[in-house]
Amino acid sequence: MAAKNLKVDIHHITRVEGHGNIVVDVQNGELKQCELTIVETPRFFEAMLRGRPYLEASHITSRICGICAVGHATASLRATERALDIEPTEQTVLLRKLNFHGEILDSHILHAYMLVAPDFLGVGSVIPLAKTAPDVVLRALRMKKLSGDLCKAICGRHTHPIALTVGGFTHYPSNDELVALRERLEAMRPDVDATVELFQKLSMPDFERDTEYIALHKDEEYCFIDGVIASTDGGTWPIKHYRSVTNEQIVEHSSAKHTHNKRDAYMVGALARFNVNYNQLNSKAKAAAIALGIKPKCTNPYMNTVAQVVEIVHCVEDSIALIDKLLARGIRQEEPVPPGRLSGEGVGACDVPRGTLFHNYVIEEGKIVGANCIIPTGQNLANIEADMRGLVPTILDQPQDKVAQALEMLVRAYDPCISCSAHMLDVKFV
Amino acid sequence: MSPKPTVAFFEFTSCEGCQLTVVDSLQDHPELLDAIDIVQFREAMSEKSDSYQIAFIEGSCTRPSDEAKIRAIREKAAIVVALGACAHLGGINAIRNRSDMQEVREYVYGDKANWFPTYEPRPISAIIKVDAVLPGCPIDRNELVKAVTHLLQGRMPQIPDQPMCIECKLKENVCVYTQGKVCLGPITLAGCDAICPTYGDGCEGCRGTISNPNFQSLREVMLEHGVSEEEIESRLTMFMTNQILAMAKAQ
Amino acid sequence: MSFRIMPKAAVPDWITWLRSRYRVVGPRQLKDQFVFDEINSPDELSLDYPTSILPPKKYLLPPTEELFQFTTKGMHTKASLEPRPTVIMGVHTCDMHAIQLLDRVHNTGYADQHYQARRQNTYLVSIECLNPCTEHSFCKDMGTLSVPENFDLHLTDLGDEYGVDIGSEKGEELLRGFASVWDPTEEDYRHVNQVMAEKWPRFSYRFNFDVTELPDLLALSTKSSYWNELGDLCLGCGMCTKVCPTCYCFNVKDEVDLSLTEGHRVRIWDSCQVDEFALVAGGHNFRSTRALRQRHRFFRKGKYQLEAYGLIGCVGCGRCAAACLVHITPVKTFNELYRRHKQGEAVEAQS
Amino acid sequence: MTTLLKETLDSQSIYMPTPARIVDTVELTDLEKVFKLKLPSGFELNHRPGQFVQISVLGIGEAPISICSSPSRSTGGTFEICVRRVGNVTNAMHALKPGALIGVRGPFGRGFPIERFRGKDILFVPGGLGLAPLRSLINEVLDERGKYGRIIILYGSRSPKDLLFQAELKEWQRRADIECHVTVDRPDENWTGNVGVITTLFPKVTIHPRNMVSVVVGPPVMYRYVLMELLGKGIAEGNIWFSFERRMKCGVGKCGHCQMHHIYTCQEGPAFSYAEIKHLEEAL
Ligand SMILES: Cc1cc2nc3c(=O)[nH]c(=O)nc-3n(C[C@H](O)[C@H](O)[C@H](O)COP(=O)(O)OP(=O)(O)OC[C@H]3O[C@@H](n4cnc5c(N)ncnc54)[C@H](O)[C@@H]3O)c2cc1C
Ligand code: SF4
Ligand code: SF4
Ligand code: SF4
Repeated sequence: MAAKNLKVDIHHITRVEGHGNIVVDVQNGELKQCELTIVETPRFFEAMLRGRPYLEASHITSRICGICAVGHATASLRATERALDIEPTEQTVLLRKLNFHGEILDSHILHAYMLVAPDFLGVGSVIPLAKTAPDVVLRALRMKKLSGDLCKAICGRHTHPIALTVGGFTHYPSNDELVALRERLEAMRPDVDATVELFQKLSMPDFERDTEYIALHKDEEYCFIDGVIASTDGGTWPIKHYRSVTNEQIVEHSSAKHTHNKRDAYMVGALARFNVNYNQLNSKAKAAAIALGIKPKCTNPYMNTVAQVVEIVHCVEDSIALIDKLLARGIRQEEPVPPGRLSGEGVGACDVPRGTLFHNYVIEEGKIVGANCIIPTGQNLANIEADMRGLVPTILDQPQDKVAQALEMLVRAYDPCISCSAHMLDVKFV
Repeated sequence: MSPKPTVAFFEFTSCEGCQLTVVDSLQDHPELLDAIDIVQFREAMSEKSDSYQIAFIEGSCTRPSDEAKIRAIREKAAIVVALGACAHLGGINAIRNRSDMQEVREYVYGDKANWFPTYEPRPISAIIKVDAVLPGCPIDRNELVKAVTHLLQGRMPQIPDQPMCIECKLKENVCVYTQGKVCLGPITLAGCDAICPTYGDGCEGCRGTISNPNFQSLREVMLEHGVSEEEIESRLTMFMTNQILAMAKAQ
Repeated sequence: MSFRIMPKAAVPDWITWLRSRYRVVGPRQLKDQFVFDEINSPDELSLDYPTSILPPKKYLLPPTEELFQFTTKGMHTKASLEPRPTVIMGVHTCDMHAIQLLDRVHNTGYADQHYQARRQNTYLVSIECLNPCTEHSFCKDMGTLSVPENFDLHLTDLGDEYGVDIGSEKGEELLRGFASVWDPTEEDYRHVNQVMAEKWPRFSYRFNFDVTELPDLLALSTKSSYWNELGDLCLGCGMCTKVCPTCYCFNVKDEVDLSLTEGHRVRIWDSCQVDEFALVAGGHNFRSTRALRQRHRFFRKGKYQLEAYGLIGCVGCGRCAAACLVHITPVKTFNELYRRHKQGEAVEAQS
Repeated sequence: MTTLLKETLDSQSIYMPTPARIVDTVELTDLEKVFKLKLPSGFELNHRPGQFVQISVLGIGEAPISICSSPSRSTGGTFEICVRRVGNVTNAMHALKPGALIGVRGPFGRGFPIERFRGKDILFVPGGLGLAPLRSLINEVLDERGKYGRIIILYGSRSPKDLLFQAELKEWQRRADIECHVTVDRPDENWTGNVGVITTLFPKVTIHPRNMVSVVVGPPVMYRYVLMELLGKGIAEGNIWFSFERRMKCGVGKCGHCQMHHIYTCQEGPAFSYAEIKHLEEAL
């Protein structure tokens, strides 16, 4: 490798959620510095929850992130329900899963089409694409609208859900609405196929780096809510032992904490789920994976977007199956399940679009007294930096702007959600 | 037609959900892209120009260093619109203003309490003059499209000074008070089509109040429905913390 | 006009039959309340309902109504005046009185063609109230407990069948060709008389004075301190005016597409209880306090409409009383004004 | 010739405006502009002084505006309005150039009962923009000057640059058969006239109350003070006339906004005598 000096300083990465900077400093071919800096202001959510009635927690924490608001709300509800000994009904579980699929679809479509695809199509955003490839943009908007409408029917709206509440729902979709959604999901299949075709054509940068992949897991289904924590390095942990997996650490250059489990870093998100839970994907999704040339265990982080496309296929099909189940049972106007106790501690976990999310609450007499939230992007930060350290030496021969672009694309592939990762709390429990 | 107005989006402390709602509104109104020229929108695009006529600012100001950035936007833009509750009211971020700032910092950072130069979250209007507001957490898509239409017509977006109950009744929702829930509808600015009561939950006041809210009478209503003083305070300080604190101070 | 009998068992068929010709709307259940809504299948119709959240007025004066469409360039305009022929089923007698008032309002002075068009295309099938619908209604005081003569058909529940009064040519039209109606027998007439006789005592008077005294009582109460008390209590939420069958004030708005070329002008229900109702450019508000706005509302209901249109502006449906979270009700308000008035007289007499 | 009102009534919807063309605009001040409008051929406005029209800018909205030209001078389907730029519709109007179309409905309201003024002395008291509706009446009276007694005009304005219709004002001040006095609240360096609120002009004129009609139009704050002055001079309550501004959405007595107690200002007004409204608390 030629001795070379290189400095990359990307201020506010674009097409990601929240503010982050990339700093790379190579002197005489030696990597001196390689960091992803989180410059988002801390949001103090855990502190804000203190003293609030437990019913408000999911409404407040959904405001951590506008993109995975349903995910935060669901993890929050699960934490509260476990703390207060509430067992949601089967209908609630089904509706929450369907709602969750809506969010996974919405977020993945946004990321794959509007944030990642422009890189491969040589444009700076989806806006010029509207002129050059209107069919692609309109397809993305169409698919996103259906995902949004799916959320809307169940919880009122995707960004900051309304009807999700502790123990159940405050509103139910009608049978007619579900039937209409099912029809639209079926009609969306050609768009899903076209999405697979599009990403078949985009060739992802060639970069492999093996790491530990962590996701929630259930034997019986491709898991997004509850389950156990599972690793490709082997081992499973109950959700309530999440701390022994995440091992949060404060690092100096970032307002978000880093995590590590068996190695120095691990990855969460669509690729991790794909690697951990491949067997649970439905057949259409598996077929799409073959078509897209991705198989477990895939160690190219750029393939995270491709794994998202596989999940799009899975979620569309599973949504149809879930609606069929709900229709067969018929929607019942259930009152939310009341708490079994008013004090306790609970952990809720979900695999949101960007990876595994944990909410942990301590509740006393119906009021939150302690809270901790561990966000996927926070868990990915150490792994992103490890990838950057691995990537930079392999592309040092390229001009600076190419290096910068490759790094930015790498970070973007993780679909980072920086505003939520800036949560910073020395967890205190009473 | 006159050339398209140039529009830029900025965010400070927020969840970026309002900007996502802007992206979402393209689903029903792709023609938005024909009507305006978006020149800066970090969340969704890499292209960037610093020459713009209309600036939409999302998020609240939570640290002294944001102030200069906000002022710079004001200097460049002819029209500044506050986008969403964080920018309009301080939003959910302002919940922490109920506690002493130093205490919050210590709770969060322990002995490193003074590491981060954050201060009490405040609306954008606390820093600069704001020409118009799109309230809500998140903003309402239809209201956004209407606001853009008004800007194209050369007038300021205006939110009618009407309470939520009006919209709620027009939707023939069953009033959530009759279902044992709390609602700030009678004092909250309408415009979201009473979406929370429509989905079975009481209004949380994310859009701020009408010009003459009758807080006193609403408190009585809540007490009558068995809501404790504590829960009342809690509900009133979900989005309106800054207003409630200002009222308490004035007394 | 004539009187017929329809067995209840035939009603579903009748509804289906009507639906093939008209849009049929009527009371249907929503959670534990009722709303007027389109009836898509006969089982959705609940003729035996207490009251509805919004009155059936919404089909004659929709909450948002397009007045005309326009193009901004060239100023081409087209009035929107093609309502769908609609049968409103199950209108209570108070709401029928309200419609009578709305008819007068919109036909007096400048006639409102939009209202007229809808009204002409509307078939009113009213129903006799045999029991007080809610704890809030006071129709007996307001004289709205029996149906005015504006119905097309009027139903009376006779147990297993409905007595059907045909009030108009349009009413005939709703039955023409429908086989399951027949002429009443002597027995049926006796039955009707009996039902009507039994109904009356079930309703009580709730005013402490006679309604004919109401306009004078109000005139004497212009300066009453009670308005200020109401003003302190009132939330200014406007619900009372949204649910009222005799409120018809509106705002007008233009809506255009994003290319600013085409649009329409709509009118939207407005409320005299909101701050900006009487605000003019320059910031002057001609009814600036909640107290004055409450007074205006009650004067309209109890006095102004009577003087302008010969019909009293409140029909005693009780919807506003049920909606108001701070329990401001016409019965309480009018009785309290009466009490204070009497008290004032007594004090005067003493001194 | 069809009158515009008849066209309005006969059209499918009373809420639908008729397109009129802006044939000329004159900027009077920074805020006020006069628009000369022409109705489609074959139409006449046929208004009375004191009446108003509803002016539409399609896509923005509608606003009630008084007709400021007198019937005697509004022929061939043309008439004038004077518009102050204060908000959405009025701003949009100011942006329109001659040749543009604008929507008109009306004329509405009952106007001033000019035949009852015949043979009497008339005291006009316009304040600010109030001169717009009064100009219609003043010019109508001046065009039949012989039918009236003394004509007195007391005009008050914020500052000299806010004075409306300055050419006509000069003409009125010049004419021997008109007593015209002007005052401003805030003079500039060139102002040599009276300074002070409008009531400071009253001492300048003698009034014979028995044969006097007074017409007062201006901002709401002005009415009470002028009224005291006029009553103090002994003018009969039925001979003191006002024009009222209220929020108006329809102009035809339906929308409810302009109600003062039971009275629809758009129908029974906007011109009222003091005798008619003195018992109405919401009027003054
Ligand atoms: C009988 C009458 C005659 C008038 N004559 C004139 C005149 O000759 N010249 C002139 O410049 N102005 C006149 N006005 C006032 C003029 O109508 C208002 O300034 C105008 O309606 C403001 O509309 P906008 O959309 O520009 O203002 P905005 O401030 O944008 O108005 C906001 C809202 O308030 C409503 N609104 C505010 N003020 C009034 C008002 N006074 N009446 C009705 N609606 C109102 C508007 O319709 C609008 O919906 C008159 C008003 C009345 C009632
Ligand atoms: S639910 Fe809330 S907004 Fe709706 S009527 Fe009741 S108080 Fe008003
Ligand atoms: S005022 Fe109240 S009781 Fe009377 S008609 Fe209206 S809603 Fe019914
Ligand atoms: S419903 Fe009650 S609180 Fe609301 S405006 Fe009417 S009187 Fe006031």
